[in-house]
Amino acid sequence: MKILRKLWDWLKELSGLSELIYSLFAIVFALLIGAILIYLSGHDALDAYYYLFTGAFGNTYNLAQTILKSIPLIFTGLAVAIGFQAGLFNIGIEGQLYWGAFTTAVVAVSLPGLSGFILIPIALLAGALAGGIWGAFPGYLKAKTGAHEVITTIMLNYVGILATTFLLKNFFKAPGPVDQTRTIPTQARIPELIPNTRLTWAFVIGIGVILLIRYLFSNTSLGYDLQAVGANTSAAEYAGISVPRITVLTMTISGAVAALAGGTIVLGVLNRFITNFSPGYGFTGIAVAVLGRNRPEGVLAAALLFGALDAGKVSMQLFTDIPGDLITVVQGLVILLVAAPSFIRLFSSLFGRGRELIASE
Amino acid sequence: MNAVEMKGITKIFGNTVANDGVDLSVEEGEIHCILGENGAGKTTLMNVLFGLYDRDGGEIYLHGEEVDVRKPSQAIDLGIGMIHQNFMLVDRLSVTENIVAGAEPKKGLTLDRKTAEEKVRRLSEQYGLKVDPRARIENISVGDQQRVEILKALHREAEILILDEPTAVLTPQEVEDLFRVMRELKDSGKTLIFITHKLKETMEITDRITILRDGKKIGTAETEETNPQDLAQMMVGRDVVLSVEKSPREESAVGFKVKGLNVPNPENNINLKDVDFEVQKGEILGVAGVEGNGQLELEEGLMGLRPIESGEVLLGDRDLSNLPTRKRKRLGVAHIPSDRLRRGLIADFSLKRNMILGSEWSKPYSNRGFLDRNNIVTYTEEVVEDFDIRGGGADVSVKSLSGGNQQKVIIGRELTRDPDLIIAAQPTRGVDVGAIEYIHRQLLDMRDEGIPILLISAELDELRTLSDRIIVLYEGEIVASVDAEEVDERELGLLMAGENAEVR
Amino acid sequence: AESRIAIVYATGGLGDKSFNDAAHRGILRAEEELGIESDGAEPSAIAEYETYLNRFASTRRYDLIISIGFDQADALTKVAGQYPDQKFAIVDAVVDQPNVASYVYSENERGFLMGVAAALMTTRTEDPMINPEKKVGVIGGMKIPLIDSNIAGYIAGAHYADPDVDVSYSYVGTWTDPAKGKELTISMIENGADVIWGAAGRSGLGVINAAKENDIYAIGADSDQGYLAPEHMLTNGMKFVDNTVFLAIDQTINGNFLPGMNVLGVAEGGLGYTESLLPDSVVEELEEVKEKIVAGELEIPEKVEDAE
Amino acid sequence: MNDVLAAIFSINTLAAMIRMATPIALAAMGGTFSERSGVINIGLEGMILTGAFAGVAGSYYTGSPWVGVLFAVVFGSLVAAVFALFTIKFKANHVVAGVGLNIFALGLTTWLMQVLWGGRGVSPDVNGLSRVSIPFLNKVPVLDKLISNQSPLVYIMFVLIIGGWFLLFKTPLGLRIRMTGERPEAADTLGINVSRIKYFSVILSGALSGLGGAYLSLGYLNMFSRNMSAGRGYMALAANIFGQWNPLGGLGASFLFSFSEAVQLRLQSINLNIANELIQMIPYVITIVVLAGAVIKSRPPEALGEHYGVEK
Ligand SMILES: Nc1ncnc2c1ncn2[C@@H]1O[C@H](COP(=O)(O)OP(=O)(O)OP(=O)(O)O)[C@@H](O)[C@H]1O
Ligand SMILES: Nc1ncnc2c1ncn2[C@@H]1O[C@H](COP(=O)(O)OP(=O)(O)OP(=O)(O)O)[C@@H](O)[C@H]1O
Ligand SMILES: [Mg+2]
Ligand SMILES: [Mg+2]
Repeated sequence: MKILRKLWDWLKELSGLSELIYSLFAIVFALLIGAILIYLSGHDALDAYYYLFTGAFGNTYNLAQTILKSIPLIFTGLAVAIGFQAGLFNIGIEGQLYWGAFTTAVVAVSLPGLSGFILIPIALLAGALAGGIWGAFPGYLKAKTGAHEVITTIMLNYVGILATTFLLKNFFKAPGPVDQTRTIPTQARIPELIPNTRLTWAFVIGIGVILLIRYLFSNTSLGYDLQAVGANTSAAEYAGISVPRITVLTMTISGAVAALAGGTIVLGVLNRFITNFSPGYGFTGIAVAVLGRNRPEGVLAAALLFGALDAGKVSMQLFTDIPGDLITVVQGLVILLVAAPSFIRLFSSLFGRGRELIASE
Repeated sequence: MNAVEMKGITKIFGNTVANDGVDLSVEEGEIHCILGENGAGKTTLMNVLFGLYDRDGGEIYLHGEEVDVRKPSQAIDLGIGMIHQNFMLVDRLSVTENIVAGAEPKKGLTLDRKTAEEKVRRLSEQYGLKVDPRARIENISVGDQQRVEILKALHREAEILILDEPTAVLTPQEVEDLFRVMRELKDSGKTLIFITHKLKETMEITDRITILRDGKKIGTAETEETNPQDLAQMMVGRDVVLSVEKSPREESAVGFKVKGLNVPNPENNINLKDVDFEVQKGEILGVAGVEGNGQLELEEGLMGLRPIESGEVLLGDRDLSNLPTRKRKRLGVAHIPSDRLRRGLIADFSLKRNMILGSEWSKPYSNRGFLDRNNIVTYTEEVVEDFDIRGGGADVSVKSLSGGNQQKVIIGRELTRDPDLIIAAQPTRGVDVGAIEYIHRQLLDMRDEGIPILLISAELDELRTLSDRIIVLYEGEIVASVDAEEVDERELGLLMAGENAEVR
Repeated sequence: AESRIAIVYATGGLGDKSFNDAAHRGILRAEEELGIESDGAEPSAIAEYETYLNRFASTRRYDLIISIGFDQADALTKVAGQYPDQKFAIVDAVVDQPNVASYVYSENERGFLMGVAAALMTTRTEDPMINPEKKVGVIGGMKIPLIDSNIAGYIAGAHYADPDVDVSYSYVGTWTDPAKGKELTISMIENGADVIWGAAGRSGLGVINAAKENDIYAIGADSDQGYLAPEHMLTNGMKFVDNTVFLAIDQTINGNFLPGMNVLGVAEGGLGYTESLLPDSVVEELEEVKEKIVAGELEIPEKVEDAE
Repeated sequence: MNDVLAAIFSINTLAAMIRMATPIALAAMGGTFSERSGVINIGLEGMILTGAFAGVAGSYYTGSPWVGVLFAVVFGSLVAAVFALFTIKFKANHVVAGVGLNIFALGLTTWLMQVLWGGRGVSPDVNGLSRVSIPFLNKVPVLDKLISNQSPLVYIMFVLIIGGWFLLFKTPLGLRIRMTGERPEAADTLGINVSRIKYFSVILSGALSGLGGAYLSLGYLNMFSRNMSAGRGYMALAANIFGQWNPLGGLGASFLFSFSEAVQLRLQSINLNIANELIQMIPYVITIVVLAGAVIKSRPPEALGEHYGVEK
């Protein structure tokens, strides 16, 4: 018994497994509450979850949909997490994402002669640059005037969305009744990763960026400075780190990563820029970031979870008449519960194992 | 009758047994000292008594009756007051607000500010604890803050007062003041528990002493029947040298020179004015002064952490005064900051990451912006070994280290930078005897290697043992420059008080 | 066997009391009258359209899959290409695929009718809800071409009926904020407008609310919104999406599937108005205008710039 | 040009400012209390939404809009209590819990709308609060237009803001709240019940936001519409920060924002030759410019976002 416990502790330590277990508990618990709600509204919860689950993981296509839906959240979640690591709360992801999408689309339609190998990276980088600049702006304001980034980024969301719409309408609109750019050339489309699933290599780009940021945090001097500013500004100053510079730089990186969410949607899914395409990826990104404990690998996991719920919701909506809003409720609950490990510990203590879990905090 | 009787108190944090079956009896009306090294468990024991921590075992009796204190509010109701090691004050609130919160006088629905201020004034007169009831905490000196802490307890009519290392941040005059107040409190019938690891103070003020080591009680002694050497031995568990020897030195070239330095600090209304001094190679120049007379401005001005108005800061013949902090570090200035948790360490970072704070862009820890793990770990392990940093290896978070070990991390880091100048501000604040001895030795070794050292300290003993010369800051100006050998503590104290400028 | 129909609504979702709800009514009517069965989906993002269309198409169970809303065009183009044997219909946009029947409206015609009605009303000062100023207004949800076509028609219609009438127009900036729609309406009322058309999705509910509160006339959009303000809803700019949906279903299951562009205007019965509170004389004039539109005698602008 | 000036300097614009500022100012004060006690409150949006919904449901089932208002306050407080439970007792990260709450509230209100009224867009019309005109003020030329003849909740808002300011800065409870947010351990060692103070403040923030929601759904319109808070919770958060965690400051910031919004709406219908999108940007740009120009040093409560009382 004791050996088992030792082994267990060791495993947990080794892999951060305990957090994973808490998170799984949270998800199960949220689903349970959701089931009660479904039951109360006069539907069959088992049926609902059957479709929810198969819709997310049932076959290759569905699994691909799960991943597909997680891609923008990987970028937006990561963008928020980067800000948090430096102690900055970037709520301006949405605006940065619009700039990314817009610029990527404009570049892609403006350079139709280039081959995909060159055009895709150029278009994405241009988008990242635009988003980076849009992110740097509130960073600069904060560094220069002390203007709180929460306020400025909220405002800049609206400004960014309106500004891209303005530019689109006045300079880049495709003929026709819809406010959108022309369709990007075929070679600018990010190729599919699994044929006929719409899942593209954008996911691989996402993983790449995750790894890159992970590396930035743990293995570079810049990442060190960024985290130092986030953890203790006074000590960072003491160390000679230029806090204003890191503030601007962090917001730039964060904005650039956010912009990739827009860029990959344009090149991978929509194949053009269209007004109002984002259902709030930026705001969900906040949830994804903090759910993932602001760590790159955590962001990936959280984004996949959200992707799965979204993909599952599609099936559930198609094949039952349970409203998708209930899944939104479940999503909210998952976030609340995962955010509160001690709740799960309290709950699991009812099942006996808990004491030990509590003690291991 | 014992005012406080604690029996077999045990408190465990994770894997640390902070208190291991500790007994403590404090007689009514005495000043009882709890003595112990950093991490011995003194604060923990008192936090248990005050209801901040739930004990894992043991009983508590007050005036012979068993009590079950689980919350500070219960302790307060039982007449216990505690002055915490880290002041429990809110910077942005006024002195009065800090004192009356939780037991506010009311007028109708409102807080009766006038009565409250009046009460604070009365209390402060009664016990000779001078403070301005309307001042904001962030604008008053540490000594004043200390007095506010005591007034907080008195306002709640505490009969048993716990003072957790109250002298660590005080100047000699302030310590004298505090001791006077403590005696007055004792005379008015209150019981005092006084925590320290300064032996001299213990001998001076207390009636009895309980010694803790590694969470265990080593013994209790009558103050009159013991001596510092024995106490040190009980605390540390081995013989300690209480004061280090300093080798004589010869005149040498000037290594560091400050000319006409002016550093304004509008927030606190302190201005460092026209400061001139030189430090020779292999010399320790002490800076004495009552806290808040420009020491912080000097320290931060020299490091580029605070904008200066005018002046030159010459390291060799290079003027640092317009360089960013990072550049000054690069040029060989090591800096032990006065506020270690706020400035010197990143509590959430691991030990090894803290070791490269400030040199994260420099070889060999960084290669064109990419960190070199191996070099960092090797370096960390060396420093841990050389400076005897206890509490875990390269990967522990420094948050979990005791104060003394945290200070060693900073000192280890800064002294191994191969510095051309050391600015050491309060290097032994809140550090125990064993560690003080060690840090002093290190600083003297650096001096003997020919490095100029600026030592800013509030500890007169420290200044006198380590410094070759001492300058005294008073209201932002240097009012005296004296030979450390030739000045005694009384004279220094007077200079610091700005009273007797002709002593020089 | 029974026919099965799938429908993918526009992102606003059901419950908008106008566009999507009208489509839903068409489905209900088809269920009742044609005995079909249906499944529906309410995407929350443009990127989801393709997912849903694809899901529906891949089951190969549906006789017809209907896309509601102009912004589904691209998703449908793609999916229709992938499933050449599946029949699709789209309302409010044109998809150039052999297996897609596209239904679009001449929105400016509807706007024109509403403009005429508004201009005729604002001079009827004997009506207690009408002020002496000759001002009317229109509020769009967002500045998109479809809405602008309505607004252009509205302006032209108003000026056609009475060149002196002042028309103000503005946009809420979102389809889903009735409070802001209301505030925008109030600002127009303060400026003297007494007939205001809200073509703004759920934000338009704020227009109706403001009209009620300030005792002026509101004009509804897409569906008959009269029940929301029986005493203030002058008329409704009807877009018979329900009929269109029903028509598409009916055509398909009766073997008359009509791929290509089907333009529905006033003449085709795709657009119209409700008599609601309109005085008889106004209705008469509207009927005349309607005839002219049907006869193609009127040149109605599609762009706001051209209407002013 | 005259039109433009008229749009900016008119009583109507100011009256519109007051109307639009009301829900934001209420929620901003909610944010102030919560954050003064140390709990970051991103959940204002969800609390407003819940309040708006509960208000309509209350009015729908009882026919009385005032019962609706009561419902809004009660349910706003209830979700805030859940939020408090998670952030204070279960030590959830405040930001995540807030985001979770917003998503939860959006899903729940939409779902309940379907359950109760069968549609997921808007509720049926219910009885809203009628405007009241104030006996004296309605005779004074300017004030009658400006502040008389507003929804009763507007007056209540003014009273509450002043009351909130008084509570926070003049009463013992206010002192305890501020102390808790600055340094909970200091409050604790003074025998102040830190979690009780936090629960109180967070629940109060829910009540106030709920009232703000009721203003939207009952005081302003008379129905509930999906996601009708439409970002006002985030604006309130910004107003709270802008206003230096002070109810009066929050009101001022809400005024600034709503004023520029009112101007924006008016400029649109003047048909200036300026792209609509650019006009719509005005409120946001003005806010940024004022914020950057004002050189306000935002200094949040010292212990904002931290948990207290982990180890005992
Ligand atoms: N304090 C700092 N804060 C943030 N980034 C820094 C800092 N110091 C250096 N960097 C980054 O590292 C890069 C290299 O700078 P570094 O100072 O190491 O160069 P250097 O050649 O040593 O310069 P110098 O000799 O002028 O000090 C810079 O471009 C910058 O991005
Ligand atoms: N809250 C806590 N969580 C975990 N460990 C703790 C906590 N408080 C104290 N400890 C550990 O318990 C031991 C005793 O600490 P304590 O603060 O009581 O020592 P101390 O004698 O007051 O030391 P110092 O002189 O440095 O103040 C130390 O090892 C410390 O790291
Ligand atoms: Mg100590
Ligand atoms: Mg201690």
